[in-house]
Amino acid sequence: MVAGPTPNPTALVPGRPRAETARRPRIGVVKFASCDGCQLTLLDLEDELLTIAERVDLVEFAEATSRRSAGPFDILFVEGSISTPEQADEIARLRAMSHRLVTIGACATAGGIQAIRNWLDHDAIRAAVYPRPEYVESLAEARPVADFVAVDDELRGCPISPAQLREYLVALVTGRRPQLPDEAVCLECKRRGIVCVAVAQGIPCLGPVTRTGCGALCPAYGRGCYGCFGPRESANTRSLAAWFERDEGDGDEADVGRLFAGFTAWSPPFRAVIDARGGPPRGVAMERTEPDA
Amino acid sequence: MHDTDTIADTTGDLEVDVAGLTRVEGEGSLRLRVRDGVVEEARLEIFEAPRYFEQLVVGRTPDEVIDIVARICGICPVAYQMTAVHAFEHALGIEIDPAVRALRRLLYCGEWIESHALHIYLLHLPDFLGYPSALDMATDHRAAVEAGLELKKAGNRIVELIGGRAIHPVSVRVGGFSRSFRRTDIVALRASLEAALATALRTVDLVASLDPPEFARAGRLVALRHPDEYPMNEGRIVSTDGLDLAPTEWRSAFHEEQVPWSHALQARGRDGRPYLLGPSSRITLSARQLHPDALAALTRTGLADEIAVNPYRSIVARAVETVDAVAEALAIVDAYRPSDAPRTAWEPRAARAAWATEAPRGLIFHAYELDERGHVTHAQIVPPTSQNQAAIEADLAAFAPRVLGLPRPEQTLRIEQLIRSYDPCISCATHFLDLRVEDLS
Amino acid sequence: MQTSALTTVLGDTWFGASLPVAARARLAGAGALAEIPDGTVLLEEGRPCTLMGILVSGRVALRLVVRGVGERTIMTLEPGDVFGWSAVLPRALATSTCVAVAPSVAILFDGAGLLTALELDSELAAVVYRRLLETVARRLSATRVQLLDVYRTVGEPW
Amino acid sequence: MVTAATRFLARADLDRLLGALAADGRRVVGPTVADGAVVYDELEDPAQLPIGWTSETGQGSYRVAADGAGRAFDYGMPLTSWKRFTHPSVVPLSRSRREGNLVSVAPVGDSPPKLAFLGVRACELAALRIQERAMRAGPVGDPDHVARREAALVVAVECMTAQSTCFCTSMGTGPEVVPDTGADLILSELDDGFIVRSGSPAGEAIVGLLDLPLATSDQARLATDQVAAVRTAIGDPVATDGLPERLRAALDHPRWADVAERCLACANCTLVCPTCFCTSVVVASDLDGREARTERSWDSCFSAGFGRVAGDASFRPKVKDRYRQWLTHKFSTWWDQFGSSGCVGCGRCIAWCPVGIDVREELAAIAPVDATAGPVPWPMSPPPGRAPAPLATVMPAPHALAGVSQVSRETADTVTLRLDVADSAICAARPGQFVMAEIPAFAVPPISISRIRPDGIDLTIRAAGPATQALTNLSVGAELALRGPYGRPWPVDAAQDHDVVIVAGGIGLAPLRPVIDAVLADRGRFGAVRLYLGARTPRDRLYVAEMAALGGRVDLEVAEIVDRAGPDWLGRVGIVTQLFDQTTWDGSTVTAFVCGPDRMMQATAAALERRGVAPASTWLTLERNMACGVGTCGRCQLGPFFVCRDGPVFSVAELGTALVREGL
Repeated sequence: MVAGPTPNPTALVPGRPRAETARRPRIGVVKFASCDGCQLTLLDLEDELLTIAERVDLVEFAEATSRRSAGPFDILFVEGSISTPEQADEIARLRAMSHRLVTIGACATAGGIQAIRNWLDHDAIRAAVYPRPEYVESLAEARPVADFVAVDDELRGCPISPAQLREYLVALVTGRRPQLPDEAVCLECKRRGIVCVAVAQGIPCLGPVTRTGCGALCPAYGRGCYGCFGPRESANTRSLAAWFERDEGDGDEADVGRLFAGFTAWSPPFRAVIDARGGPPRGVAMERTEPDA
Repeated sequence: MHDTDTIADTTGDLEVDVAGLTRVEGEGSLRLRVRDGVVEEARLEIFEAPRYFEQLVVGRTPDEVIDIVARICGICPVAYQMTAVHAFEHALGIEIDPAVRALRRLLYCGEWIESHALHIYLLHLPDFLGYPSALDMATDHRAAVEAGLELKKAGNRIVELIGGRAIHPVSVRVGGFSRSFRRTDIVALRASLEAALATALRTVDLVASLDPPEFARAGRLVALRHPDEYPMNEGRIVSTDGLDLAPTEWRSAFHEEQVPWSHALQARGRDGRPYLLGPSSRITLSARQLHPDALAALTRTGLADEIAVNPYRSIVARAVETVDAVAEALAIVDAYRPSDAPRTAWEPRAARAAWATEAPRGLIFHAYELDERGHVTHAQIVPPTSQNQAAIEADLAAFAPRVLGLPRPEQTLRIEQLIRSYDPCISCATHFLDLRVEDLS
Repeated sequence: MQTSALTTVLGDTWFGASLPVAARARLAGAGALAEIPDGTVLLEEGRPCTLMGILVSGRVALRLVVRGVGERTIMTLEPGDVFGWSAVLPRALATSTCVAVAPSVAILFDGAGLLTALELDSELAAVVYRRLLETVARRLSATRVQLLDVYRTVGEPW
Repeated sequence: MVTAATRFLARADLDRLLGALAADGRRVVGPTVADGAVVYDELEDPAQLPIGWTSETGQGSYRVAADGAGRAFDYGMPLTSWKRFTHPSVVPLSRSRREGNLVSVAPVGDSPPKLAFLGVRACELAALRIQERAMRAGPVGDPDHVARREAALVVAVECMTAQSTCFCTSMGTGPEVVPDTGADLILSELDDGFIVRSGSPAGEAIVGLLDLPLATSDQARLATDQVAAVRTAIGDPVATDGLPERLRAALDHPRWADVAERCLACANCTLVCPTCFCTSVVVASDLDGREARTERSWDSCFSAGFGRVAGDASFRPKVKDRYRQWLTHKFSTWWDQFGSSGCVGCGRCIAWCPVGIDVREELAAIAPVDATAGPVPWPMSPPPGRAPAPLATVMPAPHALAGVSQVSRETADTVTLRLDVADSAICAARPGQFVMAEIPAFAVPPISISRIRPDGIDLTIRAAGPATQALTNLSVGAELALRGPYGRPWPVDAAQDHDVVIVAGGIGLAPLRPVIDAVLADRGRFGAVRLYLGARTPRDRLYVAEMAALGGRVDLEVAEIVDRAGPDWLGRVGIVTQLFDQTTWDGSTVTAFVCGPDRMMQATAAALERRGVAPASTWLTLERNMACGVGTCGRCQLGPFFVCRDGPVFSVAELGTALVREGL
């Protein structure tokens, strides 16, 4: 790992309430290829936002403030996947500027939905979307930050959970260990007493192989989990996929592959299932013409 | 990543770079090229990395598309979901339950409230009051910022209830919703909405009292218009110069093109003229459909005419629309009766789908082609910002000369403030390019 | 010292205790009791291993030199333990430096002499080699535990 | 036993039964159809019952259907079990504050609602008994569970329908509901109504209110025949004779790896299980860590975090280990802990497994009847020193506040806190016991007591995580909250008239220091006393001055050794066993007390055995991720033991292979 400087060692003494530390930790929030939703989650902590802004020093957060900083940072939150050469250089620079680098959201931790293109012919899709593809500078693959630099912590989800972001910030300022369980969605689903949509309705659900954090959102809303928090530890995707395929009425092979080809498709356990089924669903990359123009 | 702003003066040439726009969604910058006091070129540059969404949805089912297009923008995911779901339902001839229609509109109201409150209080107001951010502004105006956050929260609560979470909600499905909602669920929103209505009304007075730069832009305004309601999910595409189209017919009047000095796809009228979308356009074209409370608030400001021409007044338009969205939401909550059919069954088939709705930032258009399995074979997604870009650049070129004389910081502030007044959502720019690459051919 | 007396001394040590009486006497015959002052270097790493010793009292340290780090004590020997066991291998070199770190007493054997004695007396060799092998095996497993560095601080769940 | 007449309740009068329960001040919880399944929920009127609904359960599948027949209890096992009401998925525990040096911890949790459970099946009755047993096994009971259970009135229903997933017959829990098994009322459903029997005075009172006619002998026979038919339909799918021993002997069966290929480790089986009771404690705090709340929520041996210990390592890294833990606990080690099987045969784990793993098939494959029983890794009986767990009446003592009166730095990362404690129980702690030491907003680690004084205790703490770091950062005058003392102490008295050997490795000396104190306090009771101390380097030695002083005593032998040292160190170098490998003392008269890292204790136990010390006389103390301290959270389970309750002190003989086996 690229060793980051410690601009403010005392800001992060474990076990010492922030009040006792020398000064507020310097926090940065940056984005790469993404939708802004994860950094917006910070602004969505309406009840705590102003207090948080007092406890920590938000030195870089372009979406919220015109004050800028190129570092150094005690904690740098990174949103988005790395998909251009500039971004690859920039993340390396930021890593060197950051004591702790925390990736937030499916794009930064797993490549995000845009990683679906990693299965497609880059030139073909460039040509399909842009009349002048030669001007599009992008890497052949959209990849997670951890493929480029060392990552200290990650907050999962598409988008991240406000509760987990709050927990992470609280743990940061109180100096305790954040409680970010890596267990399956099923535990939260059962704690909430939600009827299993897979067993009771035959709806394919990725809950058993997906990391908790959303509060079993989709089952609670009558849907199967679509895996936006990515694989939990020891995710047995092969067994689950095989079960969907043998399960009567739950669709053909393509549909099982389709199930995993979502917002964390590029994460190895999900990728394995998709690859075993010939890649994500896709059509032929078509000419860039407006349908009825 | 954040070059400090530069100013180079050579032989009467002047280059103004506002590098790294802040308090906008996504990453962009502005470049003005000025010769002898004449703005030769104004470029809104987008660093946003391409994400190829129109390709990502190819091969997907309509319900998958609804989940995927939400990820184009974390600030207005509902706008993308709504445009897609209406396009598919219209194309497949799916009749949805009235209760579902009401909840869809309620959901959209939630996003409008959240997005407008975010822009007014956290992104734009600091410009007028002279702070780098709302967080700094809070040290002197804590009550105001807290009120703004409460307002934003009221919007988010709606999206959370109906969609499961504030960002990238999960319940919108072709034919309806993935679950049903009891009346008690929906009525639970009432208290926060009542508080929000008061806040929204105070917000109108607050932003109307601001003192913006004088500026009168020319050019046409475009928005949806609906005979009996303020335009969100439905309406015809109309303009200040008499356009009147079905929401499926966007392409007959507009198209995306590349202009020689920009590699960004920009939407323009087929006549090549830029046009402006968003709150100011909607207010100007649909004031009569505003909820009475909102219309009264607008009238009280006496700024209706100025809103039509001065982009700096868009913050007032946003505030008025926030009142409208909150009042609408309250009405929907009170009238809500659960349906027995939260989701209409449907069969996939080949079809051509298209629709337009009103995102907080303005009109958004989607078009899809489906094969016989109902899988997408072709998609076109035109977000508001890529339609506004040409107009923004035109306005910047027109406005810039009057700030060239100002001291550097104020110059930057004024220009940035102008850009922010369009609430550009650069993340939404599904196919903007990095403009630092220049085509000299 | 009389071989008989030395036999008794040998019998009181861990190494000698379980040897058959006859073997014990014959082994004692090949050795001599020595007083070793504190600090005496008995063997040097890499030099020919000319003697083997059974520690009777005191303490002997086995040391290695690590370039850039300096001298490290790998282990210390307790009474009853053996040093210089490489001496019973032909043309052997000492694998570590043996230093008395306390005034010590040991039964010392001339390497070559001991080797010959064992080659001529297979009965003696059988019991002595077995004892040596026990020593080596125990040091090997001890080394493994040390390699695990079991005392190092590892993070806790709380 | 309550002998009551068999009465008849007409179907139309069902609302009168609910009325009577309501009149008794109870909210009625019973079956109802929601989201495509029968679930237990609050009922306002009988119409909410699944009248005319049946359910079809299979491996990984559950479907409800309306069959038109007018019966209310024709469905199979619902997803939810009564556990949701007797052992809720989330229970608030405490609220704490830290203001400067001052700390306060107050338990929360309101008195439970008065409920009536309507429709409890025979197997579920058994589950309630088993769970109560676990929650009251001691040394203290779980007050929340006890209160909820006592506030509930149980209306049982005999099964009139068999599901393909049922095996209550094999587990001896049903389908018949017999009196004196915890039911206050017992219903048997017929087409036109219910046979009603009372099982307790409370039940008799309800029946009295209803003033029901006697059931006819035909009705009674019909009911008996129906349930008999269910028994026949289920058959005897699981061979339970000797199952605990057979499982125990099959710890290395290849099938564990096979099932791990299919198992998702999603934990659903444990969460739907009516007897699984494992929990974790979650801490929530405000931004400054001044205010904190703790709550307890369902956890599972299938989640990696549950078995997680030092350095994010897990005791059960492999899914194979986790499935083995669950199955062997349910069907085998549960007997050691609670004197019964942990399974009641309700079949929920089969129906709600997302990939349809069937516990009956796995048992048949892993522990077949004809299996030649291999060596059993643990004794089947409870370990010596622990009587079969009594139903505890003692509730957990409230937190005791302790004040730091002295801080001594032992090493770079270890300090000893001298604590003044008013609590008499803690000051009466015995050597080897531990306390749970809480600073608001931080996780609560178990800390061994390193000295016991009339007015308090010492804790020697190594900063190895945020919570222990926070504890080592405390300064004189600071407060912290303690729970305890917990755990089985060192059997110091068992060493009377024996030679005593104490072997300590690193921080392991801390829990042994009270043993040294106790032995020296009554030196005459013991033979030779030998103290062997190991440490990583000379700088990592604990209590240096104190140990040096002991070294000066004539009635005590002290030897120390370090793992690594430079030439300036003239002391011993090597592993701790070298200190006695070559000594000549007679092990047969020795009682040994050992504490240190696992591998050090394994090596020491082996060396002591070589020296002739009996495994039953060699005592170790284990470190596991103890969370509750009283054996009700399940986190520190090791084979048949809960380390916090049955240990942390064990003899090598008790542990058997558990000392060295991976993945337990």
